[in-house]
Amino acid sequence: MSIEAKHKFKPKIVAFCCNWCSYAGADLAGSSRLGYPADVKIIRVPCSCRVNPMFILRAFEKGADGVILCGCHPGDCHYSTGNYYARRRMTLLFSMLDFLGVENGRTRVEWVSAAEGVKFSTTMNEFVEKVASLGENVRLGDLRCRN
Amino acid sequence: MSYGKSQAEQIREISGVNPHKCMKCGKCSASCPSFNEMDIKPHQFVSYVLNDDAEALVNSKSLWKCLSCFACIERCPRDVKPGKLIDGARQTVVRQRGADYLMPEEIPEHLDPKLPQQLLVSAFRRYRR
Amino acid sequence: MSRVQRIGVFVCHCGSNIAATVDVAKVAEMALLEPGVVHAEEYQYMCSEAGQAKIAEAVKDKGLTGIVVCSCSPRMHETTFRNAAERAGLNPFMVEIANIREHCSWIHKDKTEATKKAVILARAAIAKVNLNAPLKEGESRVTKRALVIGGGIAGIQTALDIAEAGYPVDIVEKTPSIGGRMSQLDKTFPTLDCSACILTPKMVEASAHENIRIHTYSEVEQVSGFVGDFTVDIRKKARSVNMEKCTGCGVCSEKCPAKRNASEFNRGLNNRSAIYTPFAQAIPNVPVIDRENCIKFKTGKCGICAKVCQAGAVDYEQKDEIITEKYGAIVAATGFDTIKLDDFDEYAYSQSKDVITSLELERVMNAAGPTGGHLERLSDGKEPKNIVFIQCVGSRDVTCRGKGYCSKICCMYTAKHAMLIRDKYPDVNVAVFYIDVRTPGKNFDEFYRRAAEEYGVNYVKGQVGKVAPQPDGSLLVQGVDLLDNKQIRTKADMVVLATAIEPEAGVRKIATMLTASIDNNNFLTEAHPKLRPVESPTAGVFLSGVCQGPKDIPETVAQAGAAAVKAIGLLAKDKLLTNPCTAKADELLCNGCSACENVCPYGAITYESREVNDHGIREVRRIAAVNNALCQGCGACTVTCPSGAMDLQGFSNRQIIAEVDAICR
Amino acid sequence: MQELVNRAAELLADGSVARVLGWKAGDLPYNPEPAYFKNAEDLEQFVYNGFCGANLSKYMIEASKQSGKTLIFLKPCDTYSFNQLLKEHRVDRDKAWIIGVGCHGKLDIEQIREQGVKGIEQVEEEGDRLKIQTLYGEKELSYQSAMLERCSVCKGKEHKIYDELIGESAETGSGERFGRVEDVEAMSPEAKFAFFRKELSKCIRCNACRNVCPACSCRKCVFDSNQFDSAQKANVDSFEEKMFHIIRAFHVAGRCTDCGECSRVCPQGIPLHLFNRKFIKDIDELYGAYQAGEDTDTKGPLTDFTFEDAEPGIVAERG
Repeated sequence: MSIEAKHKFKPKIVAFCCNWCSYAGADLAGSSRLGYPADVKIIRVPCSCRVNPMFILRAFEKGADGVILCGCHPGDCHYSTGNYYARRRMTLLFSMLDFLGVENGRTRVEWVSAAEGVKFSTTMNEFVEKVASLGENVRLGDLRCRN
Repeated sequence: MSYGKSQAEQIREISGVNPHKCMKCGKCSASCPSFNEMDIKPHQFVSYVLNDDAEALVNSKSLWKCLSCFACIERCPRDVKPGKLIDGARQTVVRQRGADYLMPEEIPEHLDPKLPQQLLVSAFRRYRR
Repeated sequence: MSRVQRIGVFVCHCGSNIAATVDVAKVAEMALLEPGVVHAEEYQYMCSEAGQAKIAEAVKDKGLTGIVVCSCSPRMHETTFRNAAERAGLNPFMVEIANIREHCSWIHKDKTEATKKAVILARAAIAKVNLNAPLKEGESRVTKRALVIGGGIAGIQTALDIAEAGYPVDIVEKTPSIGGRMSQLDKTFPTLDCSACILTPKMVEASAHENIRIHTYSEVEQVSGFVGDFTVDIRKKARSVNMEKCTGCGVCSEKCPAKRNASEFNRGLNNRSAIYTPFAQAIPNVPVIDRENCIKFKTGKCGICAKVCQAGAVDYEQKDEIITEKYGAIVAATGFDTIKLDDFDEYAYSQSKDVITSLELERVMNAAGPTGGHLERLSDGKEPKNIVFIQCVGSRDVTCRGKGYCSKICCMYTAKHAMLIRDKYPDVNVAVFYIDVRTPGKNFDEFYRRAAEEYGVNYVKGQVGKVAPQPDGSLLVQGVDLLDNKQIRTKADMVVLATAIEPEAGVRKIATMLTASIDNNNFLTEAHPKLRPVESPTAGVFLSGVCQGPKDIPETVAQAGAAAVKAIGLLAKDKLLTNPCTAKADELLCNGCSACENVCPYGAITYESREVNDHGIREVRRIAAVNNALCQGCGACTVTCPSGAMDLQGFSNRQIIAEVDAICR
Repeated sequence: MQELVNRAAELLADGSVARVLGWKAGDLPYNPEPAYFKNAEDLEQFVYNGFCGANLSKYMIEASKQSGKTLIFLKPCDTYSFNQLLKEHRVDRDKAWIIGVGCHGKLDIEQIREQGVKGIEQVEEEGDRLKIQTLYGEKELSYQSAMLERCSVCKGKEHKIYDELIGESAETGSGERFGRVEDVEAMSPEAKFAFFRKELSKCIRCNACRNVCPACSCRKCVFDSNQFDSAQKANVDSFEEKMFHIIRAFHVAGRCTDCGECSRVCPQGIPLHLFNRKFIKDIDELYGAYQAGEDTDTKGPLTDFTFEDAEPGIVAERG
């Protein structure tokens, strides 16, 4: 292992996945052996609409470098409408983070169905690469000088 | 006067019509009273604009055969309204000629008793602002 | 966190599926360092009987209160481990799974990395279990009776299937007879069998079935309750004829002097009397008095029907009656109507009697119809020589005049009409103007091609722009042949419009009563467009027939059966176990602002005034209440609640935050 | 002002209302404060002047629990807040007698100070001029130069809900509502971050913004409960410290009427309204113009959706 590889930045990534589509999509990625970096850790939620912006901010504050939310495709939500609410909430939250100067590559929403193992894996690979290129998340952890 | 936009794009912009919405039902051509006078038929307007072939359209006889009776606009089930496209095409031509909008005091000399009444009404509607 | 958990962690090798990439011993070792963990072990196959026995043993020996299994996806074995925990005397919801197979060992190659990740996933699950609380599946009882709203072929079929399975069913039909639209049809595609011949036996079967009660001339007035336990008020409109006494002899209708009332059944093409049975095979075969047009009701004088009725069944004093019934399941089968053509003046529908809708043509061609089945112009009774059919009248029309969707059945019935006319009247020329001919269905395209190829129906690709009635009584049709790029002006004697269909007018009111969702076109929405197509998102409400979307008869019957099966599946249960992972409002935190109510897709949240004791302050507050039988646990409400009063059991705010913290630690 | 006092006294006297919610003179000439008045005697303390920026609608939550009606004075912009509270079932319309008062824009003491005026003893409003007696003599300023920022982007002087109206208003809104938001949006991420870090670092967590905000009316704030492990526990947890303002802005998103009270009361002068306006701007642009408190029945943008809503990726796309 080269020195460079040893010191390569390993981002902490939290992925919220809805139980019905995206978590199953992640399972399919697993059973199809479609790899993605181990930096991604998945939290299972019933629906993308269960994800409170506070969870995302909490993750950043506790040291996450990127947070991704995956849910059923619009129109396919197990609960009919959950992801539509999530879509609005996340759009506004991400826009606010962008407004505060937090790099917008650290947040992402992707709709992944239970059949899209490939999409899950590519999405995670892309996202990890993006977040790794942005480096450690210092801004949300340091919005105030004081602690 | 093109501002880097193709003529077809200008037509789309002026008319506010999205030609992609056309489902090629032909209701416009079925409704058109000037169909037989036209070389390019109303339902074909859409594909000319879609294919960026505005030149053929503006040089067609049809451009000036349309009576602006609005039958196609009224009856189009997809909100495509070829009549608007033709009107947009006419305006690009008029603009290109540099002959800007007609001033109200210039209208009387253009009035020809043989002009169809509908055309006049439509012209006034269009140019009143 | 008042209670200290005693957590056991069980790490599965899954043969070599996990163990080859993850150092399972290390995961168990690291887990022991986590707060609350009192036991950790690894085993070859946790899901095996021996593995489950290990869990039971540890629960007993170590007094475990919570369990974390590090294994495959919870979608695979969560139920297995929950059941194992329950058998060992633990609450099944004290189990959490750390997915270290699909989400770890199977996708990572580096053992160090994979092990590190597995440890973190285990930590997250442990952190969550530390905050788990025992949950109990709720129970609600099931009333073993179904309600079917609508007595067309969809409703009849659903009712028959449910009744055959042994459950009582009530059909509520708003018109005087069951039968619906299908009873108005002449022949059915693609086999051309007579509609009445196949429908009437089903109507009779339904009316004779011991498990089926039919309420005709009745409407659903109010619905309350929830899955398994609906309470429904049904208004039985005054028929003015005693159902028990009437023998159905028909003398009353015959003698009734008020004969000039447009027949609903014949689409207004001919008249009926004020006391009438809609059609000969009506079920029940008991007339009703149309009070608006009855001379007795209008002027107080007449009473002829009562005089001629030998059975003494006519009862002018009868009043609307409201009955209240309990049901476990409700099936909406409210059907459709054709759209109004007021805005399509170019087809001259309002100007000429010879421009008719396809449904009107069904009546004209029917032997029991206004012309006795003889194809003739309604203006002068002459046999038409040239008939033009126009497709997509109001369908696929995104303007305010029409409907954006395809009505689906028109291509086929138009082919049917064209074929039948050409068959019976070979001299008649038939042209069909179409945009697309859509014939997906078994033997459908073959049928359409037969119309064109064997019966010589002239299919013209294009639309009709204008139909103009001529002084000579003919109709000038101006259309376009797009393939020829020619405008066509042709004379016709009759024009038939394939009018768009839309859900029956009252459906929005019914949807509101059922809290079933409905789309912009007034079609009832299915719970999932692919996987739950006959269920409404509202539990216990099922969809049958065109109320859910345009359908032909075979599709309707198939869906009716499917809806019946879903209803039977529900009725077969004595009790419903309700998902315990439901939302719960903290009454002391709730603002009563209704935000949660607004986003709940199930109408599970209502507000009530409740007295609370907020640290000594007693006051009545407006507080959210979640109906556990309706809540499906999506959590939309929890995020919309600004104060955090609304939380989701099993996925609480603190549980998820604990997972986040454990992962980011 | 006398007209308001007279009318209030009249309504108290005939028992139509049990109390009056208005402003009374503070200890300094420029800090009148919200107050209840129970009788004519109390009303001697009543003031209504350029410094009465305080939005009284939030007080109606508590007043709704009292017996009898409360007379509440609302400026045009305050009525939006009242409507929003009504929509959220927080206030009881039947318990309020609303007198819509005229408004010529409200004053900002900080703006006056910034113009070098110190030792203020008395402030007199004379048309579009302000005459200020100070320890160092008399000063004169234009009224407009001393106005609150929010008044320059006023939503209009129409009262959205009232029982009666007293007093004239003059339009003051000529400014660009989203001007400052756009300025920040145009900055580089680094500059944005530096800007907000500087501003937010001033925060002393006094909670004045939260306490004054009519939308922040939760019985118990999430920052005071343990629902999210977010309660202030002797500052051991920095979560809320850092995220307080973001979360607060998110909680009021779609409900904030842009009344500007947060910025008015902030003792540290943090432009808190920028967060709220950013959300309002996004909502307007993405989901169609929406003004919270405009009425009491339109669905709020975050409890509504359309099938065609923009994807969250739009944030990155628009740069």
